[in-house]
Amino acid sequence: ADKVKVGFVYVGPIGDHGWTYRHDVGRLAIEKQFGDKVETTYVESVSEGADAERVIRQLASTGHDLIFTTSFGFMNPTVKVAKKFPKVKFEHCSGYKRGPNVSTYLARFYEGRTISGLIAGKMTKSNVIGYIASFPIPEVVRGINAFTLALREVNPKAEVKVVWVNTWYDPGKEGDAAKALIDQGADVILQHTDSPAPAQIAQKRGVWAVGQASDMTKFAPKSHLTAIIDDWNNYYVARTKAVLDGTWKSQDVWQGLNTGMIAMAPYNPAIPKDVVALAMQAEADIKSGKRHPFQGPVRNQAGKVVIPKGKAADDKMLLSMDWYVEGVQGKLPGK
Amino acid sequence: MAAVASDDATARLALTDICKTFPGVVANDRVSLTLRPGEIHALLGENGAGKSTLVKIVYGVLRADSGEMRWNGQIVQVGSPAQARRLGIGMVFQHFSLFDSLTVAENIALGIDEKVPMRDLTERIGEVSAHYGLALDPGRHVHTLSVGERQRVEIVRCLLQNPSLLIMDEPTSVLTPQEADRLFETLRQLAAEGVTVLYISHKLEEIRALCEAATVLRGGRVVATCDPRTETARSLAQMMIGAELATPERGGADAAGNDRLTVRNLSLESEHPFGTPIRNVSLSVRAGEILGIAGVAGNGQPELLAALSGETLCEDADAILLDGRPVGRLGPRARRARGVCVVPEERMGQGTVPEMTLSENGFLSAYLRSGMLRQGLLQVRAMSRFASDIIQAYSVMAPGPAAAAGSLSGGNLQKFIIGREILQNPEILIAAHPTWGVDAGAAAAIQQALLDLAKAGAAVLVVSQDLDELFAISDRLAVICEGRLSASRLTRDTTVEQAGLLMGGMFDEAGEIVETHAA
Amino acid sequence: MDTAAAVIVSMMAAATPLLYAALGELVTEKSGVLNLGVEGMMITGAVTAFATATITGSSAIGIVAGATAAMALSLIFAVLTLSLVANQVATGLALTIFGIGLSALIGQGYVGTPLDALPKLDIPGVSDIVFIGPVLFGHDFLIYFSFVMVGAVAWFLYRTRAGLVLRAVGESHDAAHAIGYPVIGIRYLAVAFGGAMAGVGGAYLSVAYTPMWIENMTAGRGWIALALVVFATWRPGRVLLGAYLFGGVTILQLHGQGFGLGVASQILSMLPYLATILVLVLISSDRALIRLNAPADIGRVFRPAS
Amino acid sequence: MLPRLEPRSGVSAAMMLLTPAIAVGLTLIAGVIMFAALGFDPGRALYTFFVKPVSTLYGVSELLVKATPLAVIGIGLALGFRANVWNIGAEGQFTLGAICGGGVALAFHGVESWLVLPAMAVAGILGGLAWGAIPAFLRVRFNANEILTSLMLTYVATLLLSYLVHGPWRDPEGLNFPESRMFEDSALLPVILDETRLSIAAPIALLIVLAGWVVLSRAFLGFQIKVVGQSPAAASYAGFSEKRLIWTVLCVSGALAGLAGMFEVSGPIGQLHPVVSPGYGFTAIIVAFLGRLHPVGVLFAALLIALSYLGGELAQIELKLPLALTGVFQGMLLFFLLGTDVLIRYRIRFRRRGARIALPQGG
Ligand SMILES: Nc1ncnc2c1ncn2[C@@H]1O[C@H](COP(=O)(O)OP(=O)(O)OP(=O)(O)O)[C@@H](O)[C@H]1O
Ligand SMILES: Nc1ncnc2c1ncn2[C@@H]1O[C@H](COP(=O)(O)OP(=O)(O)OP(=O)(O)O)[C@@H](O)[C@H]1O
Ligand SMILES: [Mg+2]
Ligand SMILES: [Mg+2]
Repeated sequence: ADKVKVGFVYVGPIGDHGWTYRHDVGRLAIEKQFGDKVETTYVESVSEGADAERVIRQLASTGHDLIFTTSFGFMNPTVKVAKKFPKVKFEHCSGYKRGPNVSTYLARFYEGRTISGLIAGKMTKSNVIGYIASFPIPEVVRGINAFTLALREVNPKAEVKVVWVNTWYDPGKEGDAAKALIDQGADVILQHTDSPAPAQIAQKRGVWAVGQASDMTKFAPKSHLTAIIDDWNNYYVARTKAVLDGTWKSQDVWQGLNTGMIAMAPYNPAIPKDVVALAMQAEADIKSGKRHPFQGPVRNQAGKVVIPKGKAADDKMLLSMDWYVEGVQGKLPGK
Repeated sequence: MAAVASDDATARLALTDICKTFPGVVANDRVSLTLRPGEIHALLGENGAGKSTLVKIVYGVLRADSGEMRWNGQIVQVGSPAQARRLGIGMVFQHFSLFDSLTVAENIALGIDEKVPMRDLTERIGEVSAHYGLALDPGRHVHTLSVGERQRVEIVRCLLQNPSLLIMDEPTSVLTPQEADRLFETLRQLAAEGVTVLYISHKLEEIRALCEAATVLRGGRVVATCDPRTETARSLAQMMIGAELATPERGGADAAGNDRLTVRNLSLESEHPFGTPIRNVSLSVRAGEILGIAGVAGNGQPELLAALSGETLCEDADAILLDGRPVGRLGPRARRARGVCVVPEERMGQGTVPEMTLSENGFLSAYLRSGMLRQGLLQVRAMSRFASDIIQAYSVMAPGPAAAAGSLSGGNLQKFIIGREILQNPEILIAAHPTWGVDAGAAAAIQQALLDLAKAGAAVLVVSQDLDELFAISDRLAVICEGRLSASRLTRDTTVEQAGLLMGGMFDEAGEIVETHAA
Repeated sequence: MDTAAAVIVSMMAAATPLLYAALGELVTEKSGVLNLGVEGMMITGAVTAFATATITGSSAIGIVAGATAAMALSLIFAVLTLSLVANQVATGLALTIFGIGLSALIGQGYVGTPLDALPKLDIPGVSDIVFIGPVLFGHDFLIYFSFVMVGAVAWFLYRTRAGLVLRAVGESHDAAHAIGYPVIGIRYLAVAFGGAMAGVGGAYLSVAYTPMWIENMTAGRGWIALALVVFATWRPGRVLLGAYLFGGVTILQLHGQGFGLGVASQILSMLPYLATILVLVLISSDRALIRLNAPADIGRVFRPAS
Repeated sequence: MLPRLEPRSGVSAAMMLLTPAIAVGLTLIAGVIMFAALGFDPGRALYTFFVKPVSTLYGVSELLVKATPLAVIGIGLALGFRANVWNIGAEGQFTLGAICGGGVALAFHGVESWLVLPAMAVAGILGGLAWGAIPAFLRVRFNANEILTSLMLTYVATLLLSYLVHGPWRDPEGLNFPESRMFEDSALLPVILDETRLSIAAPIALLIVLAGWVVLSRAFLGFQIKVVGQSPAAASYAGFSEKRLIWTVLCVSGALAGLAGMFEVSGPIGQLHPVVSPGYGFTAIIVAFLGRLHPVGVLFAALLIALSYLGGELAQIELKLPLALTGVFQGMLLFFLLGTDVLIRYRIRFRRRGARIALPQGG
């Protein structure tokens, strides 16, 4: 048979060392796995405006069988093009609109935030954690909240300071935000942005950092506690295989530690053994479903119980989360 | 036309068969010229005859296409102005080569090649200024200087290099008679010290008074050499244009009618940060007369002209009256609609847009003339007809209405502007420096046009630095100095000396001459 | 470190790349040339510096290489605009497109590679003095060198003959040509200097500020640098002021968020831009100052008759 | 034998038309060398860049979709640049147009009326106009340089849009994701070619080009703009108010950019997003200059630049050519286009210097 052609639409350059870079690693995994049975294509730095639809359509009309569109802003264009090309399979990352030939998929990054929260709670001395956030969207807010809940579980006195940088990656600005947070007393820096700059700054200033998207250890070997790694390889390989086998079906996938769609980078040897044990246990519990990152009771900033005791947040609530839990300082922008 | 060989031996500079072509123009056509040490030599010619081109070749700004240049008997090729300066050639440019935002000292430092520390330079500027009577303040920024002062900067810059040849391209168009006299003193002093002066000017009387030899160019060729002291201004002019020169004819001067344009106690800050404010100026111009306003450049003429044309609005509408009605708050367009036409100071860039065609430039100030503008759209055919009319009526040498204004020579452009304004049948014409830098033939034509206009009943106000011109055409004369205007006097009752005093600011609150020099 | 000192220290680092690029552009503009390609030159400088530093293991060589590469790019601009009299605005923009593409091409193999940061000047004891210690000491040499460059550019422009000639060329190329200065040659040098400085600014980002290579890592700083030259009314001292003001407000708004200022972060992020406009408005009313400092012939084509 | 530039006596009309062809020719040659050196099939690469994108009707329609905002903005900028008004903030004015036009669409959500679109257009125009009027005001009143103010306002506009779609204007059914509702049909531009995204924006853009042409070549306003740009003193002498013209061109170019922004969100995008422009406002500056500030030139430049973007995308898809190479290639194309323009006013002469002049001695 003909080769299966797999196309990717990226929002950034593959050289961003973050979001897009990780997706491209996934693409290469497909090539590695299936060799000449597949051909992969990517278009990088596609603007989320009018260009997206054209690029997706170009891919669809040039014989691609499976197209991954890897940014939220590609959701509507993907759905639109999918209607015109019913034989082509589409996979949209991070959105919520599906169709007979449109799947959605996303990783439960917040599970990794829970692990980071436990470690940070144990490692902080100042009880101030700095959190560099990109844009006030549910995914980022969810991460902040999951982190804060775990943090205060082990260290009720700890608080989280959030700085929004309004960019996914601008190393200079991310670094500046890290400096500002450290200057305000933070001794662990979290980031929901892509570049290793915050980790570098943390190391320079002698505080801890948790990386994002890739293992950033080599950028800050001393400070890098761990990182939440995006790992799309298995998913991309599986979906390609489904197309090869003719078993592809539209689905909604939101996977976390259990399938390895996210993974924790190696823990820094400087983390005490008991803390590592705590983290590993939490990892195992989340995988097994014993632990839910949003297990009630969860209070919001006003102290009101939002998730009652004995219940956990459902996916709908998680997907649209736009409030802070207790322990996060400051107001959520736009609220 | 080879130079005489025996001359060459003693000559400081000998040019043989210099040729220079610009696309479409032969600017210099086998020009030969010999200059002796200590000689003041005039270079004459109409606008565009090739004078500036020739001296730029000598100074190394331009390269000749062919020809030979000998300096003190040696064949040389001057590749750059720096090389020319090293040989001992200095030049004062027709269009000043000064930098407005730099100081006098910095400007001078730029024009000399040795590296002199600023402090020493300031000292040397002082010495040279004192020696030749050219007062200068080294610390001032050039844009704060009057045109006359700027020229001093250029001259001092040359003199600091101890040149043995000094080239001056139209230096006196901006000086008072007294200042011009002082410059001539300086030049004679230099000549006596052995310096050769090559002097370009359209002012033939000056040349007769100053120069001992003259070379006349026409169309890029040498057409005559003579001793100007034995010629008349008229004969010199005829050599330049190669034809009879018409003298302006005055009409009945006493036929003046009612006040058309009146200015009452006008005071105005300059819009330009370093301009001259206008102080309490009053004047009136009557129908059928020409009022001349003399004055050295930089004494508020641009500000006064801007106020009269409406480019600057007055605080008070009553400060300017047209036929008794206040117009001080009206802009140029509204004043044009009331019959005011203006010939501006700068012909290139103000009076015309160099890149635009003559049609468009005709339209520039005459857009209110019926037929050229309809419903916000330009009427191309009417514009072209208007430009053709100007070209014909004022014998403008131009290929046609589609020629770019920038391609015209200065004199022809000036004739075009004058024609454009006069063909609008102005009731009041305000003309600034109508013949500045214009050759004798064109100047005569322009002056005649102004006289004819007044004769036909228009009120004409001429602002000029050329006293000869004002004496030739104006009925009454007033002088502007440091933003103040003297009372007007009948021209025929005024002497050049009196005018000179007024130009030096020797008048009181009432605008009358103060004869005694204050202690 | 107390907060004030901390803000100042962060501000210095944030301002330094802007300062280098803007100082270079200032010299270019003073000679009468407007090069809008600063972003493209900066990013090329950044990637070249990073790659070279990685290969050679020397940040210093990297910085020199970054400056050289950006200078080479600026020479393309110079050939087009000075020798071939192309439009400067358009050519500068084209240079930015070209530079961004070129940098991505060069940088392909360097994404995700760490690099040691530039060493800092650390004087034990002295660096610990309250406020003064951190503000005056403990920076990398490029920060100190940026001050040297501000002084050097001011000294060059206002105290040396060559600087005088450069200003003269920018003020009136016709007059400068008439007196005999090689206008185009001088402008080539000024453009090259501007390129080299933009390269150093880019190199600062990739080897000192955040030692890494990531595509588009200059993130619009070249544009800010261009704006700062106008803001500074073409005076070196004011470029310093402008870069520090811009860097300062950027850092302050981040601090403001950290302190829990209840304003949307997008609104806070607007502050550096609004502050720059505000200050520009305040200083622009003095027309005489601008007239004295703005190069009158900026952006105009010069082609000598010869 | 040194090549020298020698000024022509006027502009060469032949070269006006010929230089773009020469530039494209040179780009092709350089492209062949570059692609071959990097191991790509040059013939296929060039075909993919310049021909493939427009080999189908759909491709042509997409070319027009992409060129429309560039042309509309470019016309406005060309007017401004002619008057020496350096509006480099069209990107911000475009964004404001999108915000205001989109805001109207959201406000009339659920209202089915033919009035919605005109109201959006008016709002978009006013939004862009307002964003252009700020630099105009600051320049006229405070003498503040519009290069800086318009550029800074671009960042402010982008952040404002981000604020709105992340906050107050979020789609209430959108799970708090950063985007507005999809616009209703009544708020979408009618498509004029089935199965494509080609909307009435394209013919309107063509009308704007024509209007720009009439304004610049025939209208009194255009005349005033040219005079003020070429000789401010002449403009003042003629009685054309520079201040009024600054206001006019900044408002017009802002309004056109705003209209383009409104076209973009009510056309191909169909909602408000944090990102509405892939840098149209900046690209349009190049378009304006490549078009030699002439409306017809702007039209062709917009098409050429749009083609180079489409070609870049296809080259990634079909040839696996990295995007970086597209940038380099585009840069080269622009360099050649700008560089060959010299031939309009100059001719190249090969001539030995000083052939007939005596050799230097001493001095
Ligand atoms: N750079 C140039 N390019 C093209 N033509 C030129 C150039 N410079 C001078 N010309 C032309 O050469 C001729 C001689 O000009 P030049 O300036 O030498 O005249 P001039 O005698 O000094 O005139 P004026 O009395 O007006 O100063 C004119 O026709 C002029 O238009
Ligand atoms: N015209 C000049 N002549 C000599 N030196 C100068 C001149 N202008 C500036 N300098 C020197 O260069 C230094 C920096 O120059 P710059 O023009 O940036 O000054 P500044 O500090 O911005 O001053 P200002 O407040 O006047 O704008 C000044 O401190 C001064 O020593
Ligand atoms: Mg001359
Ligand atoms: Mg003359």
